[in-house]
Amino acid sequence: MKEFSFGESTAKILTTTGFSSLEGGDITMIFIACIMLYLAIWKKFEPLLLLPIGFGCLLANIPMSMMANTDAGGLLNFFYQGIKHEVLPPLIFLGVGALTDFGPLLANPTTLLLGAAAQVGVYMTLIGAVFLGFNMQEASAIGIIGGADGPTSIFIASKLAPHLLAPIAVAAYSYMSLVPLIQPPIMKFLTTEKERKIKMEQLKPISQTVKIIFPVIVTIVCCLMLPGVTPLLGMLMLGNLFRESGVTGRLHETAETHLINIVTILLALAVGSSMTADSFLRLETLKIIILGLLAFSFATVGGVLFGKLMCKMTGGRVNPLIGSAGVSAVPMAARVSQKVGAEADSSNFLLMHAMGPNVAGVIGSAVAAGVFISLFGDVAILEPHASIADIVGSVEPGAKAAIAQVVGALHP
Amino acid sequence: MKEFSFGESTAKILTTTGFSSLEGGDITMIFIACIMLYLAIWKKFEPLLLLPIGFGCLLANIPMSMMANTDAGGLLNFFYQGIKHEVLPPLIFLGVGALTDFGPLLANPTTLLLGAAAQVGVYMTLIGAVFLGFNMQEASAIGIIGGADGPTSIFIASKLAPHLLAPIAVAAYSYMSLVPLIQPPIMKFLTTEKERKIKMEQLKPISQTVKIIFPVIVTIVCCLMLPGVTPLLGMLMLGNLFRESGVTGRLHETAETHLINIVTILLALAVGSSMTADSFLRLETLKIIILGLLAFSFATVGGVLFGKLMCKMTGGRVNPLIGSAGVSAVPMAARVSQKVGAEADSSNFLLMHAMGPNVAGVIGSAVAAGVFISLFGDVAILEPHASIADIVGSVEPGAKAAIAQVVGALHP
Amino acid sequence: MKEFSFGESTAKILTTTGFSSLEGGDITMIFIACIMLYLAIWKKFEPLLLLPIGFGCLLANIPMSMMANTDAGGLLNFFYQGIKHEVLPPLIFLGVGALTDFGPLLANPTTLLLGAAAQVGVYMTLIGAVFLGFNMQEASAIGIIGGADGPTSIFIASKLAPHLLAPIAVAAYSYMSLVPLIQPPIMKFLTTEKERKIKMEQLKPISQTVKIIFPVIVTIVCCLMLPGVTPLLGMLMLGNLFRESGVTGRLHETAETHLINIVTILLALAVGSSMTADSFLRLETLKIIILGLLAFSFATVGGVLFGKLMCKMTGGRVNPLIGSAGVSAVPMAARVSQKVGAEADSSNFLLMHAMGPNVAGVIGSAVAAGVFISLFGDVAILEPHASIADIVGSVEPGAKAAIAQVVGALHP
Amino acid sequence: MEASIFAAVQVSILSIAVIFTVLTILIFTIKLLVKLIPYQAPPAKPARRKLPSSNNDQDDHVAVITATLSMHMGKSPDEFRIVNISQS
Amino acid sequence: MEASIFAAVQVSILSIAVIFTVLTILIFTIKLLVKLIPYQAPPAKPARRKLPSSNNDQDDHVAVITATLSMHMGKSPDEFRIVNISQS
Amino acid sequence: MEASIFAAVQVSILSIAVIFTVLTILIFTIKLLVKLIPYQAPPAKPARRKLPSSNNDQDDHVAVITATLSMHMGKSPDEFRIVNISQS
Ligand code: NA
Ligand code: NA
Ligand code: NA
Repeated sequence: MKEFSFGESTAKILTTTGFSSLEGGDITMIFIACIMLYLAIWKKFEPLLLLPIGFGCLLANIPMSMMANTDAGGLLNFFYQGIKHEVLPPLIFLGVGALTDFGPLLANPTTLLLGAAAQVGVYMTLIGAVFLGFNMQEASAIGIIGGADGPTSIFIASKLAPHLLAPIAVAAYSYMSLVPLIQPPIMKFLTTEKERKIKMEQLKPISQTVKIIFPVIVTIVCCLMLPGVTPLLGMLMLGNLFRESGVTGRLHETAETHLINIVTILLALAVGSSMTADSFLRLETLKIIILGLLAFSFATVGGVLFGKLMCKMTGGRVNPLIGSAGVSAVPMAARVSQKVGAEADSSNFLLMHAMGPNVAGVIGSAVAAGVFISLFGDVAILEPHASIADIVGSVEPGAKAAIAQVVGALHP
Repeated sequence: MKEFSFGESTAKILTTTGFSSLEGGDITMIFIACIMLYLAIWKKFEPLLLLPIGFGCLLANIPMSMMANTDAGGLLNFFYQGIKHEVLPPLIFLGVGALTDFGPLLANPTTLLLGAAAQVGVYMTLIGAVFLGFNMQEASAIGIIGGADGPTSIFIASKLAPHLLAPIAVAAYSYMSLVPLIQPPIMKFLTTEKERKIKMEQLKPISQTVKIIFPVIVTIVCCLMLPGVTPLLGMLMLGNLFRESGVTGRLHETAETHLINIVTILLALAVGSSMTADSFLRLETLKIIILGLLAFSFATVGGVLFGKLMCKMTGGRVNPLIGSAGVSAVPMAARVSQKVGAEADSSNFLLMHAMGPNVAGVIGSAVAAGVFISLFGDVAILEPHASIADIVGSVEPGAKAAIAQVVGALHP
Repeated sequence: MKEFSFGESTAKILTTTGFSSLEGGDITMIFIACIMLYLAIWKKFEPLLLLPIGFGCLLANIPMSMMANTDAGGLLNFFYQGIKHEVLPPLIFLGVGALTDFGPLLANPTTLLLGAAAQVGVYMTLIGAVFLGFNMQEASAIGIIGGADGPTSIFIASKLAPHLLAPIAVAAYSYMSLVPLIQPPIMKFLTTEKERKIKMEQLKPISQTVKIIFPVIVTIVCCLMLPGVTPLLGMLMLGNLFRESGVTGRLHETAETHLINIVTILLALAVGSSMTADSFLRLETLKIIILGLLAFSFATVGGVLFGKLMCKMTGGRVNPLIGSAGVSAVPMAARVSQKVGAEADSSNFLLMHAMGPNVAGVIGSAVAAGVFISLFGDVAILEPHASIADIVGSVEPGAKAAIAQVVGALHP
Repeated sequence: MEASIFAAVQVSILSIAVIFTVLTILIFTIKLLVKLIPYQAPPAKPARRKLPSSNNDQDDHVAVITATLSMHMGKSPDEFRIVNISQS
Repeated sequence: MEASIFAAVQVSILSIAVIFTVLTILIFTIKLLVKLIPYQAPPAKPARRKLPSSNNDQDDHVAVITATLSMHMGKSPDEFRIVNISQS
Repeated sequence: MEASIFAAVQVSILSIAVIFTVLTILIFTIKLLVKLIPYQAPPAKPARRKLPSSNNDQDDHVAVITATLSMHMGKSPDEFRIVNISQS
């Protein structure tokens, strides 16, 4: 400021307006952000996530605002660390667990298989993605969209293909909102009128003790077999234990309200901040959008077909319509099962029966994620948290080797 | 502890009491802290902020307590990182946006000009501060006190003049509480009895759609023109979108209650921790206190005079008293307009009319902050967050150069 | 993934299951975790802490889950930073302060001495621990279990003996739940029937002004004398000031509900994550468990005996049973006093009288902690928070010296 | 000194000009917006409140029904405290 | 390209096999659990609900108060909503 | 070993002495404080509670609703308390 001049200052203000470096890509992305806000607000597409994602995208694409996830030191870059270090998705799952009633699943545990069958969408998509030229890690992250689980998709994407985080998250949440549109035609196409009219017998009540032991069992069984998914599944089950134990009311209430809300705000803004023109306006994004639709459709197909199989094997005591709920997207997919069932026979109440595969789908996707982490995730590359990073460990390879060499030379 | 002795231990305890290194400055600061607590509790001066600021000041000035903002590794130093990295003020603004109804502003958008006019206080103070020997960055940070917006003041101070953070924050919040004392005499001096009696016509209702689009428009228009203010203004508008969209009730509730409360506790303690004897007991502080009073007064003058202009230009349909509300200090300044108006004519209800310029003042100050950032803020010097800092980037210049040299030598 | 093969992949999945590296220690720890969950849920042993601690322990001991506190980059390692940097315990104390009514203590300030006398348990245990071979820092951290204050124990353990954090925390919370079992026999053994029947006169009401000034006074007096305890005691008193001031309702509500709940979840998971087989399945743990029981018992003895002394000195106006409440464990210990008193004379209401020493015990333990920090805590070794760490300061000593040498050589 | 004050005055004038420019643009945008999307009296129940989750209508219905039931069952509300009533 | 698709198919088959294995183990564990700990009709008041704060009693209170208020304030119960009651 | 136990005993005695010193100082400070500022029966409505925010307008609404409720439920207004009303 030593040599202040009116002209120079005016110039500085003009050159530091966003307009000075506004490019086509930015304008397109701002437009896309507005579309997301429109879908969130007026079409009610998962508004709790799409609204802050869209707004984060808007902020990130204002030139020189330093709000993109890559702007070191920026506000949204700070929130983005919570995705990069895999802290926020598990905290969301803590809240999801606190909100979820696994009772219907426990009353009919076989429906877990429907949650497994719906994962077929994940693998059809994976194959499709490899076909379209993505490598295996990328294809896995894209496939998980078929799991219809936002936090799981974000967790896996940030682990296996962070450069695809934005389109994967957007596709996951968009299609989740489209479940009521995507699923019914597929369900009707694959089932007969008679099958859709099948009434299922009432669920048996479940002991509270079983409900309490369940999350512990799931944690031990699944996490022992697929340790990579522990942050997600462990937190989901802890949240559920808060809920069912009956002795941690305070923690349960916080986990399912203000904690999950705070984390949602940070997570969604961070996802939005990764939607920069550079990373989003690519052919890959288009492919992912198409593959995502494929993923949801095939997941539905997988669930319904397996439902038909179960129908056959139980002598017609399972309505195949509950299979589509196996995609998770709780509780929307279960409502779709209810609605399609009621269309065939207005006295057919499938909602509670569909809740079993519905929550099973959450576990199924987490397990699928765990398999991917076992196969492709190199746990050794977990980035240490800042406060414990020793310098030799946090530097780019070149500098790291150089410093190690110096240190070695001086301290033989 | 190998060589423990009774005498030595007693000596150690005695030498590690705060008394052993208590100096006059500490005592003075503890006294000042108690005055702040008194003002917060018994005089109700912005207690939500002054109470924790005062308590943070108390803790920071207990010798050897490691609670000053400069004590690396201390508790309040940890919270202080949230100010230094410019995370906490935007989160406060998220809550403020969630709490603010921009309806009255939308019903009478011209009142935005009153919010602009009140910024004249910022610039009178800036000139005064330069006159008293502050440099331009410091003067800007001091001037922003006239914006009557705590988070904006803290944001700008931590960016342009972090060594003046404590007195600026204290002045901003203290004078904000004094609005009902500072403004009325100025308002009465500048207006005629007849002007004060002017009744304004009822505000038109505003479509909810407009209320929803408004925050998006403000973000695009203002942040594109002044990108530096995006963290503040963007978060303010996101909070407002949570409020008005009607589809993000959970996030809205959290943003306006527990999230803003948690952030307020951390922010206020961190501000208090910066009030050490070294940084606060200086002539500069006295100057800032005086300039702050000037800032508030001139902001009021600016608002009222522009109100008179608008009164003239609209043929007497605008009561100039609503101009003073342009300083922001929501909703106190609007209540002052109401009160002074009712004194002149007890049937005169200016409150809702004054809410327009009142919330306009928040936007006005943010825009003023944006101009300062454009002029004096070097975005390139944003400190990267720890987890992404590469070592070569986070070291003091000397060591940095040295290491770079070593690395270069070894990896040519 | 270049050279993918079915056999290799199957092998990879098999070798990355937790089973592949499951050892006896892990199984034992998982079993211990389940016992903790059992105690928390069905025996209601401090469930708000033992449940998440037990679950954290469960997660940490699933091989390859990267959930132990030592797994750099893992989720629970991230939360563990909050203990290591001494941030979480003070935040818990903020909530505790917001929840605590110091009125009964103010009405009968002499009961502070009972809170002091109960600390005798700390020192008997310290001596016992040294006898069993622990060094002085370790013995101090173990002794603090007798203070019956979880956050204080965790704070001191993480400062003086971080390798003993897990058993100390577990012992502290377990015995706290056993207060109703541990204390009554000791109380009955040490008092006569006549003493137990003593009725105390009603507490005088206390001016709200005194209640407001009290936390400020405690902070100034205690923290000046023992600065090391400022993070704990200062936050406790700030929380209480939020409560009593009557002007910070929002902050008070947040501090005592969602903020303390969030911090509890993080803290307890982090403590659980430190319960790895390596650190927990040691002879030391057994010793600490035994010493912890000793600590609680001697604290009770100390409190009751001092109660008898006060009874004598006041000519029988103090019921010695309130002395045992001096161990803190609010409000359980006070309820035990009430119950044992009512057993002797069913018209004897000691609850409010016992609340005085009860909350005094919290202050007493904090002061005891402060003495330990003064004696053994080297404040200079506080680890700086990441964002301000210069590289030369955060490296292991060897590398540090080496780099310093290089830097020195190049920049003479 | 004088030079720096002159600079300060220049900064002030420039800044005020920018502020008025930005806010004037905003004013015209808002006016346009309000003109394009005029307020319409709510057809039935416009843009309802935004409280935490839950479907309000249901709650009300449930409330009414339960109230009738409880009244007929002779249940009386004991000591209670209304913490929060929100008007829609 | 073909090689990688073949690999993808292999990964898929392997993964689905793992998923079904894991979930089948889980199913049998649950079935065992439910068999070992059968549901028993609650003796008095069984494991009550766990909604955010609030308990069922509250809902009743809310209902009663809503009804009372609406009756005596001449308002439809739709016009306001009692969100939360805390017992003192 | 014996030496370290002796040290431990010394630490203990020293610490207990410090604790009693600190707390005794605190006791006298409190006693002085209570003497200087004695309790006075509340003149009208003493030190009210500290619940979330609330503003003046609300107080009026709260008052009106409290009155209505108490009138028609035949209860004293002291038996329940409306803390918060939020208008949309
Ligand atoms: Na799923
Ligand atoms: Na302002
Ligand atoms: Na204690």
